[in-house]
Amino acid sequence: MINTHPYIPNASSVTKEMLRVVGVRGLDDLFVDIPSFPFEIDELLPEPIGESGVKRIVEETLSKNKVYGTKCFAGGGPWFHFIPSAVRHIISRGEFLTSYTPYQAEVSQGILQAFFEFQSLICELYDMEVANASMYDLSTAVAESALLCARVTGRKKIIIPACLPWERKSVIANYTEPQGVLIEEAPYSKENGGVDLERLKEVIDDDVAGVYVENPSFLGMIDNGVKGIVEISHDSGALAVVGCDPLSLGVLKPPGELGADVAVGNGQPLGIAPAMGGNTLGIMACREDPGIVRQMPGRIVGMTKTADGRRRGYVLALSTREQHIRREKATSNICTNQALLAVAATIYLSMMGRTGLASISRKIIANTEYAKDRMRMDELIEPIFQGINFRDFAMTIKGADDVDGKIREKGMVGGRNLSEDFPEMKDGRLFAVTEVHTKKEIDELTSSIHEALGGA
Amino acid sequence: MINTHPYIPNASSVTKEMLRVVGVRGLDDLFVDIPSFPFEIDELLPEPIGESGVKRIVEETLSKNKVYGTKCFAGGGPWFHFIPSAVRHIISRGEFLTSYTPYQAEVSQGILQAFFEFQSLICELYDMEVANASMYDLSTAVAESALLCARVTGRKKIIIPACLPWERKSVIANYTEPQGVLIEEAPYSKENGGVDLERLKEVIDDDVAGVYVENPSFLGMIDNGVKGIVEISHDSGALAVVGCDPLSLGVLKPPGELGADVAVGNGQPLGIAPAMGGNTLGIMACREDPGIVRQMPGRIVGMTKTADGRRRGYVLALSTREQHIRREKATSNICTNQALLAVAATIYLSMMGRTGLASISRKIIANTEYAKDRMRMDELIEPIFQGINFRDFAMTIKGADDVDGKIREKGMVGGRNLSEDFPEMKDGRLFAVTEVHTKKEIDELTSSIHEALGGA
Amino acid sequence: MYRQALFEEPLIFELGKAGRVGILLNDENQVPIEQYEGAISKSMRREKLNLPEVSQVEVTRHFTKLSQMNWGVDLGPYPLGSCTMKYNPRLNEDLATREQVEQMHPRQSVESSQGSLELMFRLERALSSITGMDEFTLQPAAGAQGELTGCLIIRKYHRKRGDHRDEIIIPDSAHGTNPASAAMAGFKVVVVRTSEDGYIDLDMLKCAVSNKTAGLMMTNPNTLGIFENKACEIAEVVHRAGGLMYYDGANLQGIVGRARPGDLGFDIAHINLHKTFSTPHGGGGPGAGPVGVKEGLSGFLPVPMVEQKEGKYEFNWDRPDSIGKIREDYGSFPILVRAYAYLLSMGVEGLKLSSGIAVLNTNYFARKVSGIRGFSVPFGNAIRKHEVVISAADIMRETGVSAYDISKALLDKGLHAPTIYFPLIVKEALMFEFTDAELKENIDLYVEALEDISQRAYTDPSGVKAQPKNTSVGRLDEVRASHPRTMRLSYRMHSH
Amino acid sequence: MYRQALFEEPLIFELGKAGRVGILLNDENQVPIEQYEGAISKSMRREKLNLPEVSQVEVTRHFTKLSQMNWGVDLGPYPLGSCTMKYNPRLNEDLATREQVEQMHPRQSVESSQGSLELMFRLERALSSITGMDEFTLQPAAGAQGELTGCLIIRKYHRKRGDHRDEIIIPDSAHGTNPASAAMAGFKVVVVRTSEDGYIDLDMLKCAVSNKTAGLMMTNPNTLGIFENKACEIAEVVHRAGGLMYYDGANLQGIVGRARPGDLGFDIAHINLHKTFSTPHGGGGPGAGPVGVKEGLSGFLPVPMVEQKEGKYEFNWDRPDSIGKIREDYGSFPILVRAYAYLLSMGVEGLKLSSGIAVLNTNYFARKVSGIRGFSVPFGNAIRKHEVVISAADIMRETGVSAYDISKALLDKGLHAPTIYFPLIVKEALMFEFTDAELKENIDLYVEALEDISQRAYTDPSGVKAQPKNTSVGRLDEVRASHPRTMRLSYRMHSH
Ligand SMILES: Cc1ncc(COP(=O)(O)O)c(C=O)c1O
Ligand SMILES: Cc1ncc(COP(=O)(O)O)c(C=O)c1O
Repeated sequence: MINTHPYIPNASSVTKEMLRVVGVRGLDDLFVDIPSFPFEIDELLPEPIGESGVKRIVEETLSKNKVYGTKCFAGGGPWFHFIPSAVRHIISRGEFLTSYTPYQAEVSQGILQAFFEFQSLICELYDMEVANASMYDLSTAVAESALLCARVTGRKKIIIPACLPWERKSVIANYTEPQGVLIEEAPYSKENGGVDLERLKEVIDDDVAGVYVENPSFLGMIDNGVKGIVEISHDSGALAVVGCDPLSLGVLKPPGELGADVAVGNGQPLGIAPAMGGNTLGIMACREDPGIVRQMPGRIVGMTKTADGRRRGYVLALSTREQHIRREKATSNICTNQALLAVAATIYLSMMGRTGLASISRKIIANTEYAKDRMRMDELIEPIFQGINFRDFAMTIKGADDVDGKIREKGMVGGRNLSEDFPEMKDGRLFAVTEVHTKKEIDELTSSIHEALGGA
Repeated sequence: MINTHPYIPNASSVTKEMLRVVGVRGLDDLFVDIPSFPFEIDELLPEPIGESGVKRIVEETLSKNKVYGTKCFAGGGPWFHFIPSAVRHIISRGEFLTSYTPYQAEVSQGILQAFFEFQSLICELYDMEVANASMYDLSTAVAESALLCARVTGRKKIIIPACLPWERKSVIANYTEPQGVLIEEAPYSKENGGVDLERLKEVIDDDVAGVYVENPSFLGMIDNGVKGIVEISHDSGALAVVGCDPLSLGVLKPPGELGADVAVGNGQPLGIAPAMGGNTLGIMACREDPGIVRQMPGRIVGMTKTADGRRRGYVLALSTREQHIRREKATSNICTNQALLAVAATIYLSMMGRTGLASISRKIIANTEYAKDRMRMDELIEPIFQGINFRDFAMTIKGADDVDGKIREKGMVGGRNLSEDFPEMKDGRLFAVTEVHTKKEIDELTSSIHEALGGA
Repeated sequence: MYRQALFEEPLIFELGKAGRVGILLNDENQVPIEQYEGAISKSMRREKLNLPEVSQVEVTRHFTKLSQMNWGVDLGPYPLGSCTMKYNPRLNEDLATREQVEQMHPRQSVESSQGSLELMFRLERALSSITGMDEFTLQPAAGAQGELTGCLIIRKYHRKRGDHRDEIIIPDSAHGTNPASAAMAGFKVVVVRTSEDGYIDLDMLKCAVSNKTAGLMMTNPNTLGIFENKACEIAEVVHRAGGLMYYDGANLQGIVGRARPGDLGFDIAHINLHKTFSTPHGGGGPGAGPVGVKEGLSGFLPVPMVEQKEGKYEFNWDRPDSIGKIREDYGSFPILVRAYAYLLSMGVEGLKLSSGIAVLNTNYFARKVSGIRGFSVPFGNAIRKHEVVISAADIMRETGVSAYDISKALLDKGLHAPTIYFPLIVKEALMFEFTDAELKENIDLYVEALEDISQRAYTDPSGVKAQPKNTSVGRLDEVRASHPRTMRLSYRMHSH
Repeated sequence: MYRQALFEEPLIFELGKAGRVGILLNDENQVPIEQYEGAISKSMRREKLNLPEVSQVEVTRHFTKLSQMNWGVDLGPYPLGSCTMKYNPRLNEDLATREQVEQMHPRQSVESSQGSLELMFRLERALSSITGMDEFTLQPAAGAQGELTGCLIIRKYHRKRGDHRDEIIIPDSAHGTNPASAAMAGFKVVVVRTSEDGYIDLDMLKCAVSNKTAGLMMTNPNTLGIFENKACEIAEVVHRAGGLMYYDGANLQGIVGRARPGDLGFDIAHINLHKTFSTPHGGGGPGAGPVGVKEGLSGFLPVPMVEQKEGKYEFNWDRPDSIGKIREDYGSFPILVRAYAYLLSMGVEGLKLSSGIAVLNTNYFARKVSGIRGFSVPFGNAIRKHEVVISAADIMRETGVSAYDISKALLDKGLHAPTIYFPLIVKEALMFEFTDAELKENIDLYVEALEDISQRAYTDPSGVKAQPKNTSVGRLDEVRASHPRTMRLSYRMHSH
């Protein structure tokens, strides 16, 4: 039995005195009310391992990973975007890292202001008035938006683009199905991959609470039809939920300008590392419509004043929407969210600023279009859709499975296999290039694909 | 010509207004008093490179390094000791990292207290009363101690062990020679590598200002004779300067107890990474003898009170010793020192604490003795000296050059070549093992050496 | 004396000047951007973007200053009950931010991700073993999402049996996420009362169960910090009625290493890795809420699951009964790395020590605080586990000083307040949880502080109500922030 | 409003309890320690070790709290003249702490250290090119050690020629390290005066040089911030007398990218990488003070030097005239990495912009401040470069408020004070250097603050003298700390 540990200060000479105050003889006496079921925990050593040993063990395990980093060109997210060093340094500061949800506003102004700035930056980016201080990820943001639409309109059907990955559809269904909210898919145009407006008009009816559309789409297509989709939705009394990549918004029209009622996004590109898909940040914002705002899920920080009216301050606002007050009638069950990553995004957006963000958007589009052009190979490699891409682009590659392997031999990871999500896209691969890729790196990718196909 | 940069905020819309206040038209007008010699800087690009590009370029260069880390067993320092993760996190905090020498004490209590704690921890460890807040490295600490001895005694000769690496001797000479202080070497015993007491007695005379001895010695030998050396020194009116590895002091008698007047050390083992030998920390401490204290070089922090006497505080003390006041009569020219690494050592020692430091010392001795025993091979591999070693140990290995290469093929770095410093130690190699090495890793080292020599 | 740092720091939008940049994107060997400038049609081009224009210097300073105006465990006690604010070891941060973690892509081959898979596999096994469950999914993003996952499993379990049960029973002391999650999974919530001695009212429970009962959600120790010693009986009642038992692991700290939900009759359990397993809260997240189930329910877990075959690890997607996905990809991987490192650092003995000292800290505090005028420890004398709920109802009645006021007065002493007004069943509740990471010295400071506040409440209540003074701002107008007329939820709403 | 954080934080020795540990050393697969317990003879064994016994939680909190009671560039302006407190880019921190930097051992083979060598080689070339020198050593630990290195080179140069010159000429405005370094290298120091217009008194210099003159050390811009426009003439005087010209690069910021010491007649120069090249000061170090020389002096540089041969980098130890070593190993490698990254981030244009804006900031400030009652800008109207020295002699005379008092009053506004009482030739000196990293907004705050302080000095001098109030402690008794009777230089001295 051990009696000291670096993380447990009172396991020391003070234990005895404290036991005396409590009036028991040993720690075990504090657990006499627990029924005893003997058990063993085989997967752990009985004794603690010291810091140096734990480091070695975990590093040994992790060393079985191969790090491709920016040599991984798989599309569909997460992505390898540039992360300013200052982001990590700031979010590692103990005052942010080791803080809890700021229930005591007076000693938590720092992170409250950071959240307020996050909300504000998201609002500017998406052209909305209200944003929450994070959802788990894009999928749950879409799912919660669907529920919001249903609550606001009292209707029970949501239209989503057919062109979403299976995971996202599955998450949405897990949130909507228990509420009796039905999901219908809007077919995509075989030509440009966007939602087919005509067919949308056919599908939509009085039961539709909301229409969800992404721009750029999951397959990276910039969709000129979003405004039309929003109009069709509004015409039939549904809300429009628009999903946008935040980095695309340095150049593309924001959801607000397109008429969206709710905007969602995947915040990972904003200064957050891919980490096996484990660092997610769901963005959710809406118009300043009291009916919608009241139905928002998640934490929202508001600006206020000190009781004496003299100074500005920040507090958690509108908590009557939330589970800790409203319980089963809450707008959502979300409690712990992705706060620190929202702070990372805040630092990222502050540092990028107006010109930085616009440059990054432009750079990504240039790199993507360049990569797509370079990758083409008559009869062997073709874009699946016609149009302009942002970061992600879908290609049909003859004998794609073989090509995947050959690229891997060159130390790269090729495109995401689309045939799993979209059987009609046999040999389809979704690639992504970002602003971190040099021309040379893009050329290396494309030439190794060409080589694999026996080309130049 | 660029007109903006992330590190230069006023290169922006405010430049113009400021130029107007100054009354010039452009930045170049501020330099009209400089004679113009046209030049080019070919080694830099004209334009700045963005963060992402700099990262890639530097990482590409650094990737040409092979990281052996703890698979490097070269002795003589620096060493791969365990570094608690918290050390880096704390010294990376902007308030420490980006601060200057604490001239304004009232806003700098944090680092002043940390320096005071550094001094205090060093004093406890070395059994001294006064320590400064760091020297550049061990060599300069020894050199400055030699000068101190000369100033205190008014004498002009310093005895150092013959058994020091050439670099250290060279540094000492560079500091002492201009002052007319002569260095003499005390021969070492061929048996145990320690300073030969009898021969020391022969060398020492009335001109000797100080005697320097190391324990453990440069070759890792624990020297039972230190107390005797100190006595011999004192008997002839010289000061005794004792150099000790700080980690050995968890178990070994400290300089103070051995009678030293001045203690020095290499602080790198205290939570500081080897970094190509570029992260050095010189330790220097002394007895509470006003004559000696007044001759100490470097910054020293003192505890004081607020002017109103109510609270404790810390300030730079005894600055009349220093160059900024005393100029050419100063005790040293040192200004910028190794402050942040002293803070690292402070955190390290705090975290290790009484029991941790003792355990680490014991562990290192056990690992060293084990490694030495395992490495022996009749007629082929023998320790150069008899005795107990701390971390470093010198072995004669038949055909050492070949063995070095073979070890390297196994992904390890073998011992430091001693024949360069000590021609008499042909085929001599100085190894080091620390507390981070597992039995298995030590066994791997020894068996690959044995293998190289055709043994089991 | 304590004083929090104060900088009157403007919003990032109020900093900066035209033309300043925080980052340069210049690089060598670039695709020429100009060539693609026309690619986006005018109708899709954005015209204005109102982001700040700030230099990197300003950004770094801004957030450094903000951070100093924020409390964290790194500064002192953070005894929020039900939140288990432990020490967050920096080793775990270093490991979780290694390249082999951060630079991994979920679409790499499993061959090239064996390290990640092995770590997830080992963590999954360890969690199963610690909780007495048979299999865990690591996917849920937090405790609440774990609850939803669990409820969806309960739903699917019954559906699959053709049994359309639609009620979940939840004690009145439960955390708000429990009813909220149950409702999101389509269930009606049936509340059972806590009896006067602090346990679930077993009689009421017996009345509440029926053939509509899909399951019961509870945490044990409950939110009063009391171990429900009739846990097995409760499980029997629910099971007999055909329901499943869901364990909210938010309070696992109280028993970890000493009792296992799986042995106590629970079928499903989530664990908040950001509580008992010491991963940082980061101001509210990210966390992770793995969900474990007993064997019969394994098939319902989200896909994919990590499995081991002949020394290799792989993802198994082929689980036909699975509820599918609850989140894209595999879970909060960097959080999982931290939790795994923590478990190695503790070992079984360490976990036991952790719950032991956490419980000792609570009872030491409870003992000391119960003698202070105006404070009481409601719901009987049972030994508390990791947390204890104090009532300030007497002080409130006698002096007008509320739990809210007391929390603010604590802040002034450099002591973060406990959770207040939760659980709802305690009036003027102050819910303290010191965790295993807190020092006796600091617990004593709380006792002294509460003594002092109590005394001042009885002598100078308005003085207490005027606190805090030493925090970076004084008491804030919380109503203003949510009132439709004064509500400012973004800079845009503020500046319009 | 500004208020620095305040925690009444005891010394680490006053924290902790018996039995607490900050680190565990337990590990798998260890050599059995017990077996070697007897190895050390009793006479060499230490008996007691009075180190703290603190948990990791306490250590982390202790130093986090201390850090909040410390000023840094990350919090705001740090206009210490002669210290060039720039922004410290975090990218450079990340690069300097990579494994390929920290985990390198100097005794690895050069083949396995090509990355380090290449980086040193490139940095060496860049520094040579920026300063107009021919070759640089990267070895010196700081500026002062660079000076010593330079002086040793001067010494050896003359010795080698059989010329035992023993005087170094230094202006009275010089930094203390210059005379101290010269003295350490065995030279007598001959001081030349600064004339009223702020330049070296050329006539006096001409009288001072002789056949004993080993060299002259100066910084340019000088410590008044004025560019010595007769630099070339000075060099000629010294050279003609047979002396060498040493450039103290501490003020390179004032001309970087626009003029090169090598072109101005200097033979030897050091650069403080922790000033002009933005590496952090870390509370006083570590820094780096590379020394460059003109071709004829290359042979004297410390060994080893990095050289390139057929695309490979190697160390050259074979330089028979070398002064040997000034420090073990090759220099502050992690600092070198930072400086190199900084240079890439700037490019030539960036360096030029940096000196341009730094000088603009100074002159903007000088212009504004010169109108404030009681402050003057002594030594003529020459355009200042990177720094300016203000005199508060008038205020002192008229109100008794000193430069010291003014510095403390600035602290109260959240503005770090400038360097005070240096250079020695200015009475009540306040030496401001804003660097290229400071914002106009903050410079304006200084102007306002000095206006306010001036006004208060003339109306309420004792009020000013009672400052600061908003810092974590009030004014400290500096005399007490150095007085033999009250001096406490360690916990041991304090507690005895
Ligand atoms: C008892 C209890 N259950 C559930 C939760 C929700 O967990 P999470 O915040 O991880 O979603 C909490 C969180 O505070 C809790 O205390
Ligand atoms: C003008 C001048 N010279 C020399 C130095 C000494 O440099 P270092 O502190 O790097 O030793 C300084 C440092 O402040 C300085 O300002």
